[in-house]
Amino acid sequence: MKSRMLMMVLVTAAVVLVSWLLNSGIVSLFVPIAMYLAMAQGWNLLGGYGGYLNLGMASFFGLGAFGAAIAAVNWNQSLPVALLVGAVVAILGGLVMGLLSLRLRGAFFAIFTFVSVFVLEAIANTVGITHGALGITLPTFSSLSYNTLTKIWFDAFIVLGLLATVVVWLVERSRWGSSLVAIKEDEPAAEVLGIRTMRVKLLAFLFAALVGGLAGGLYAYQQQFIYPSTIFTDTVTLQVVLMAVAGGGGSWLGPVIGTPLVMGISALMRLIVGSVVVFGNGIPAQLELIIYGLMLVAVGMFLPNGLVGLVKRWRGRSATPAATSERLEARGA
Amino acid sequence: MAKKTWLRRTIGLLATAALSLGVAGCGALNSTTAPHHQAASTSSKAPILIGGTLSLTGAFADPSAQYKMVDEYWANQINKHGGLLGRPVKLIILNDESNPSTSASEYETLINQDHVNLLLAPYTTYVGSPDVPIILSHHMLMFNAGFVGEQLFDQAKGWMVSFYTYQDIQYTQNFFKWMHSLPASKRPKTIAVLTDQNPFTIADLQGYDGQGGLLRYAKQYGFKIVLNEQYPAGTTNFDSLIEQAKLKGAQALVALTLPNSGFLIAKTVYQLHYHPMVEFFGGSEVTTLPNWSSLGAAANGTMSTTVAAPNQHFNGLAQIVALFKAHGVKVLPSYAASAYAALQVIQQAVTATHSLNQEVLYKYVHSHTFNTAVGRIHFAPNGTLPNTSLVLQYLHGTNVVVWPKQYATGSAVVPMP
Amino acid sequence: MIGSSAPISDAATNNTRSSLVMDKITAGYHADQWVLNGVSLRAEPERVTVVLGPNGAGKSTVLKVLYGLVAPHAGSVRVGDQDITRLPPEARLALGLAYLPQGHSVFPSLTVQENLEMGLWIYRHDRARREEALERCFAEYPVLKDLRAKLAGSLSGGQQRLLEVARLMLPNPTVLLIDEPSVGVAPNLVDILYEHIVRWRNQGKTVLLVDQNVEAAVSIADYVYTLESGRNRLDGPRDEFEGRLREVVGQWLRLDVLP
Amino acid sequence: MAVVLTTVVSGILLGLMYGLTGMGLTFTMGFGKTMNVAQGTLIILGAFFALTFFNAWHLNVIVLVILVMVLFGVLAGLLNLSLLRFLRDKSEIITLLVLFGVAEVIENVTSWIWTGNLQAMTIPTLQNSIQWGSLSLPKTDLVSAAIAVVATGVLYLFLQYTYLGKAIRASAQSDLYARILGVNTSQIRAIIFLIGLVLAGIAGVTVALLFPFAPQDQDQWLVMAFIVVVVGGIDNILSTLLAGLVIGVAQALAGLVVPFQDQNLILYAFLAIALLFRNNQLARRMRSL
Repeated sequence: MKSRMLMMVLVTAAVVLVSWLLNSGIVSLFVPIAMYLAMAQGWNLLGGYGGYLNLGMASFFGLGAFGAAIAAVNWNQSLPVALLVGAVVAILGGLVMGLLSLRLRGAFFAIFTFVSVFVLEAIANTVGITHGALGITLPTFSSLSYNTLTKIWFDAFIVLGLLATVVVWLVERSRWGSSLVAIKEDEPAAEVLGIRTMRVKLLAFLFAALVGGLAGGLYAYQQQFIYPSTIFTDTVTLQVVLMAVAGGGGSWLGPVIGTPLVMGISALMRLIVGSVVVFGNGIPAQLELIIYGLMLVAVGMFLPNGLVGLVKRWRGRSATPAATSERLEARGA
Repeated sequence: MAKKTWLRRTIGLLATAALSLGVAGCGALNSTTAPHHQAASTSSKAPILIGGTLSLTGAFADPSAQYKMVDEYWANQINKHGGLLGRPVKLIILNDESNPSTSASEYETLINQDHVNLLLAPYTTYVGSPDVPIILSHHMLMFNAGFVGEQLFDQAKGWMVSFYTYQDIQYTQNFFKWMHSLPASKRPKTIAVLTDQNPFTIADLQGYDGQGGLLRYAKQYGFKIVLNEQYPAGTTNFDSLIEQAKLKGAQALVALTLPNSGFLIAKTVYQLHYHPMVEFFGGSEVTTLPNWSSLGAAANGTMSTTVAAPNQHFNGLAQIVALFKAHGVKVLPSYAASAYAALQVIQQAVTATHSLNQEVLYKYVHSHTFNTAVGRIHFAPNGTLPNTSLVLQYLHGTNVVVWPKQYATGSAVVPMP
Repeated sequence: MIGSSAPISDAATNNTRSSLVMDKITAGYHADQWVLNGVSLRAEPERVTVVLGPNGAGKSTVLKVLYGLVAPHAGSVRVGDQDITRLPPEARLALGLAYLPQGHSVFPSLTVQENLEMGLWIYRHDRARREEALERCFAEYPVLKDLRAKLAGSLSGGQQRLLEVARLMLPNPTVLLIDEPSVGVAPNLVDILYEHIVRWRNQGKTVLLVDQNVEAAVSIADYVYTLESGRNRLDGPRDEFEGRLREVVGQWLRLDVLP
Repeated sequence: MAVVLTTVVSGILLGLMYGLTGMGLTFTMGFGKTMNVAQGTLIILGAFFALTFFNAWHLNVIVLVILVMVLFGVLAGLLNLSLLRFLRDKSEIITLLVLFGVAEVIENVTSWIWTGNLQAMTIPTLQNSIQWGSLSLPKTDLVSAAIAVVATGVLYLFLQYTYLGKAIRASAQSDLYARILGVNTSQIRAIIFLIGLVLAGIAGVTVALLFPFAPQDQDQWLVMAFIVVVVGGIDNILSTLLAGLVIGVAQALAGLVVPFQDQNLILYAFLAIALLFRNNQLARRMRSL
């Protein structure tokens, strides 16, 4: 166990180191990948392992962003304190949302979390503390060059992403992880087995809130200017879900594969569409998003367990429901 | 777990990470390496690269498509006549998907990978604002025909020059001047203001200090605000607001809107038989939108602003009007003239200085006057232009310029028909 | 002596018209763990055939395969001379099969009348037949006629059971597949059903009953099959089981249900 | 007083239309156990169909509705053949992911064909209002409310009194028990999906009648449909219509009582309350989803 943790630290250190050797222009391309890796991993516990379709990642992201921005601007706090405030706000939001919604099953949980994004947008647009629809401009770090800042943001996001990955990896091997899987397979049965389902789900939901909140806080600093409708937007949520599911929800490796893959493909498509356009009567730009949509469809139809599932199938390893419940019983859950 | 598995797993992880980074990296680089090589070559035939992003998909797809049309028209014209400095011009317009962070990362690509020579701005403040620190850090001049925002221009310290003849805060300035110029008997005294909850329209209402924008102009020109309400984006029912405006006896209705609520407000005003003397839309130039006419009678008499109207005989304006006519767009959109003006200034500055050096161009554009499709322009130190917006009234399917007087093509119908 | 899962001989009866045969059926969800592994059995008219087995032996899956709710991986199902292995439930209904699932299968927010009409879904295009069947039903169960405008969910347990039985018999089936009548149902309601089963047998129908209530089921059985882990174990006529019921069942099935 | 009256009446008329936007979703969720997140884009697509037919042939509203219904029927058939058949045994998350993909495709095909421009459909004969005392009743609002009421009524009668309608209700309560009685439930699901889509199309016509619209507006209508479904529940289409009406009136009145900008908050607060009250009922119902 220790050696693996060491390995994770080494990998993180290596990635951080590499980022300082590269051109900041290239690093800037990876900033969103690192951010979404963290978010997808945050989503993964409840969404991937627990099978609860959380469509509210943008809510946590936005609470974190506005929490940090308010702390930084209204209360003149330093960056670490602001990030902490953002995380706390996101967790409190997660607690309220979780207590309200985690008793709902299936589609209604999804609807609740989906609508929460719009509710928070409406609140942020209206209350004074967020400066309403006018948005908040965060303090700049004028002593640092833009290039240096780009690398710092990348490193911050990637460290967050890798930490989240480690947590998910640990949870996967814990009783908490097995309980989540049991909930996904058969929640009433899990209850009968004595799993305190509400607590298990709530903790996973709060993990999503924590990671989403931290990512949002960092994003606010990175963007410098945020306002409600840029932050509370369902595209953030959908990206997160796609990345996690395409890679393989319910596996710590899923988001690690899915995030760069999805972001890479969409960057590629943007450039293809963009460059073809230059030669005259280009292909319509909508094609790019049509392909994106078809990708969602294809993943759902052919890769229901993501790329990780595909690889597992090749190796002939299949996690059958029986296997999981056996594991659960063996643990005496 | 056996050590072997552990090792294999870790290697697997690293390989996957490397592979996926590779996929993303190549994706980002592949299609842009070609122009890069061309730019690096010393051949005098190497094209001048002009880059920028536009929202080819998403919420701002349509205006963006028309920007692109102007850009491509200009590039074709230039290339037909021997290019710029004897070199062909090549446009690299990337799709930012109406998404600010996508736009930001693409400006990085344009500057770092494509090594573009000149930069155009994306469409709208929402998408463009995160690009400002990027161009500033690279000391690249941004020719901005795409968005406004007094604060952003201050932040850019002159590295961004505007081709809009008014900024967000000034949206309603000339409208109030025009109202003030009306004879007392025809002048509304009370106004109702409806404002979309969007940073841009809020700035339009109250500036950045809470007292600027419309609030200041109304006070300055002596109009009384009897109703001042904000509404959330996506509002579907304006009936109660319009009824209140009626009830409070507002003689003028000023709506600071984005296009969609602008349509709905105009429709509601008509349906609820509210007859203000003046119905003005500030915040987006709704009356120059392609489908404003589809509102039928509800559109008649509504007012808005624009940067240039065909009758102004500005340099190149007629060509742009003809271009849009050829594409079946009858009313010239505001941004088309701005888009063309940006390219005209590029052309004039590059030709005059014989240089693509950003510092040289910076000095030149800030010290000269340019003859463009939005008029003879001279930039303020922060890169903005003095407010020379035109006030329009939409009458029987056409936009009549009613202010300022020297460009007026007709007189306003007050009270509105 | 009790036979052991011998192949079923056609000589057993001349009446093959409505006999139901399951031949070496393999079925389930995962290739490595089939629920049924080559199960064969046969149910004859004028007999109650009972399938017994411990939990997870695959008893209910037998009925689902027979009725077309689970597609078998291998093997065949025949009714009379006709191979029905691949037919959907609708077609099996038309051939005279009917299935009574476990628990309460009425549609609670449909009225009694509507519930009965659903029982005649396969005759939805044959109005005359439907009316005739309903009339017959109301004649047999006048209480349902009085209740017909009520929501099924508002009926008492006994009335609901009656409704289920009436609905089951509406298309006039010849082969009845009955799944765990004693699971999750009050004992008096189970008795109602057992009475019906005996009556149907006497009317010449083929009854295949899957049950956990071993004692009660065997008491009305004519022939008994036992399953264990998805395979046939022992089978034989009721007489041969009756005397040694406790011993046999206790030993083979390791069940705790017997006193 | 006149303000209150106008507000309430316009709330009622718009509210009926809101109910209609949620109807398709109620139907696919309540009866088909599928949360159709493409509802918003389908509504917008319906609006574009209506606009196109109107601009081409100046048809009257009834003909528009019928044409859109036919086209949406065909669309539902195609979607069912190509995708939905294969989704029956997939998990909820996967179904949603696929439907989000479908929504993305439809939205962008719409924007490709009709551009991202804001559109408005103005039918000259419906442009003005009927004046009734101090009350102005916009004809478009009246017509769309009537469409909502008629569509709901027809659907209600269909479900209540036809054999197919009864089978739909029966399979909504238990897919298995309906199958046991010989109902081909995968056909029933296809029909449910078709009806849900056709309802989205009809809602689209009312959107075109009442509002300016663009392909990217779909979110707004998806959220509205969700709210209507949560408030109205998924058991009964009449309560869906009622929920829309209540939401319409609440939203309109909220604009008078609180600052107008807070009206959405009132709406959401309302939603939260509805959710708390319905929590148990929904939880129970959704267990079977």
